Amino acid sequence: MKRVFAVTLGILTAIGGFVDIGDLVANSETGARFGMRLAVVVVIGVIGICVYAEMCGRVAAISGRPVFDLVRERLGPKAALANLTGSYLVTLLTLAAEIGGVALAIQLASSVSYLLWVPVAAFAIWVALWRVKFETLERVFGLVGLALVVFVIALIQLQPDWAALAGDATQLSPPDGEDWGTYGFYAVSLFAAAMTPYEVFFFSSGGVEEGWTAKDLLTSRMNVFVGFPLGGVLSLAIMGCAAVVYQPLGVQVDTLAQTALPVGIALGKIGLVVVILGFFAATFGAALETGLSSGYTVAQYFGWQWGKRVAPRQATRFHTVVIISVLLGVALLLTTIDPIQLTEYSLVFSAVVLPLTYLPILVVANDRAYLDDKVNGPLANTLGIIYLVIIVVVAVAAIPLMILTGVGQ
Amino acid sequence: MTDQPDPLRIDFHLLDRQIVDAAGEPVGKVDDVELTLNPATGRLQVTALLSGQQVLGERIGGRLGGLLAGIARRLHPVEHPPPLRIDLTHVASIGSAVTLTVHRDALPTPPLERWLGDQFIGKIPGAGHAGQ
Amino acid sequence: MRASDLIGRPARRPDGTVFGRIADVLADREPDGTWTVYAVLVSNSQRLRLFGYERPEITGPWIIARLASALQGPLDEIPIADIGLPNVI
Amino acid sequence: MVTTVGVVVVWAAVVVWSVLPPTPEAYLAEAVSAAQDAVSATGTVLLVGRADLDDQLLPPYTDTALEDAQQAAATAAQDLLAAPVPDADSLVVRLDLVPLLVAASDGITAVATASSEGDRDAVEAALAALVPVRDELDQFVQDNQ
Repeated sequence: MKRVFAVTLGILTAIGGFVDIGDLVANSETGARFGMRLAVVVVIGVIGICVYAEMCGRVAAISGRPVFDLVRERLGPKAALANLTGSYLVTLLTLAAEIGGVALAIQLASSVSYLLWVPVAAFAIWVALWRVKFETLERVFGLVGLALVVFVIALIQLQPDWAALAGDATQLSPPDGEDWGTYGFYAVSLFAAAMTPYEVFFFSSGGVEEGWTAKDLLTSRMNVFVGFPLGGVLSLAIMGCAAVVYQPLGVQVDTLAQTALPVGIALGKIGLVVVILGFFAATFGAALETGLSSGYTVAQYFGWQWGKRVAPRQATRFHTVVIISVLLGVALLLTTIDPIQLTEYSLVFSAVVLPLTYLPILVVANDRAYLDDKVNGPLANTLGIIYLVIIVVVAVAAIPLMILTGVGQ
Repeated sequence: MTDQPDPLRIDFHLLDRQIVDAAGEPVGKVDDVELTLNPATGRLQVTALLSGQQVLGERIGGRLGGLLAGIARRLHPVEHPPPLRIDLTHVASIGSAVTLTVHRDALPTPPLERWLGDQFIGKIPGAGHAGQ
Repeated sequence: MRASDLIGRPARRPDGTVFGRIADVLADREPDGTWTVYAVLVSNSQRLRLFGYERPEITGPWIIARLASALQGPLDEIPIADIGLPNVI
Repeated sequence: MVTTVGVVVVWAAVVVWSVLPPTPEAYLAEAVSAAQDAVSATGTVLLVGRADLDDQLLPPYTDTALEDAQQAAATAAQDLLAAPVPDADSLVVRLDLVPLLVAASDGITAVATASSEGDRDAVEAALAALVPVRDELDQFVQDNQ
């Protein structure tokens, strides 16, 4: 059990990247429209986030420096401020979406409109951020979020033609009726979601919150190599379920209820209960991840005291940023904007944010003044460079693809 | 100071590094560094670390820096607040962070942190306890 | 005087002529524990933030090291005595 | 200065673009998109309705899923009704498609109403009536893609 608890930080971090509210629906939508033809992007994303999360976990364990600290240190105040602005907006949009996601999950269980649940959900999230110990948060929401494994069981129960699914996964082109632009757009947004910057902010800051030292390098690596692949598997299972149930009918997916339906069809009422519980835990966990990350980035840029190891009274600026972010998120949702669409728009900022976040990590992970003999080996550097190139390509392609395809419509 | 780089590169080793106190708790960023011309020797000495959003705004300069310094000034309850100045003699080591020999309680609390503590965060139930 | 009065500013000779930009300021520790500035690093490039690749502690990844040094150009270490200091005390 | 001019130019271009009269191609694309949304809504309702008849779902979930679909179908019909018609060919498209969209919306509402009243026979009948509507909409999408 202790082993399981040790990797909950990685699991919770991965939930925010792979199965938060935007991704729950986007994975399902991708499966419904493209079958498994974009599965490879999820795999590429899992490897990419593993490479960089491993680096920043190592830096956090050995030098005690979380990611945004390094961003400011290595890029200087101006470029880091540009990154801070973009990262904060991505994080804020996602936080708003997750608050809406928690409310949508409750709607599925109560049939009362999600808008009425938004203030309740936001308050509950804030109380957790204010009062509950970091380890408790990651354990509860990391583990309950694993209820989403029900998608894997549902996929097996649906008895798909596995050979056809696998064959589909090797086709790197859009199916009939879809064009390359939309295919590209979904590829870019799946990749950007997998590598979304608040994952590394949260993961490295979480390592510092847990008091990692050089002795915890193994813990850090276990978190990375268990958490993110698990997130990727959930993501693929959701995609697979939608591909089996929806693609033959030509149905496109854009609601959370549609994402859950294959589980209901395969496993009945109990499955449905489990999947709604999983939605709740995953969106709540992602809300905690983004809520804390909004405070982490701002506080680390300015060098303020941050985190949940100390009483709020000791980190008043950090907690103020968190509270303001939650309130802004609620305000955004009460305009009745669709929470599920929100995270797609955060793609706009990835052009600035992705390169300016991952480049400093790669540079510092090579510096002996920080890591002594634990600097990157040839494998980490080769993968690091390959992914940096992919990140730059994705960052450059994101905005034109968004405009060209009308956000994938 | 025991642990120190040689030579000390002010931009690389000091500017934008995290300052932590003797217990490792964050104090601020090195937003600028004070240099003093020693009148006796005529040589330039590194004398103190400066920290605070206003110092940072002045360093960034231009419209952006002005904006940052302006916001910092407006958020301060006192007019013309002095920057947090940490004499280099209080620095224990310069590594991935700049570590001080003193505890953060011995340094003046940043005015915004204190004001938020008194007027906002401190008034919410449970502000005095870490999570459970 | 603040470090930002030197770093990122034009490097001048004592007579005032500009010959580059100051990229970093180097200091040495005296026996009495104080730090004395002895030199500045001067670059011809406009890109001012060094990634740290001018130090021996970091060499990789090779391609970023090459890019960084190509962008920043050659760095000259100029004794502080040969630099005209700005007029701010 | 250059940035400001650039922003103004881009903004002006977007405004001009958005008020240009629609082309027949753009109208057809909008029609296909509305039809696709209605296919998705009817398809989802058929799945939800059958699973509900098999007693596999929970009432609050079924309500929410059907409500989402009602909303989506109604929006698709409204969007096409509101779109200006550029030429006679587009009018033919509109006259073909609008009745189907309305039928989809009505059919979904019938399923939702029957389901909320717990009337299994009415649900079954409403689902059966929805199938040909879905098929026709799907045919429209296939023909015009």
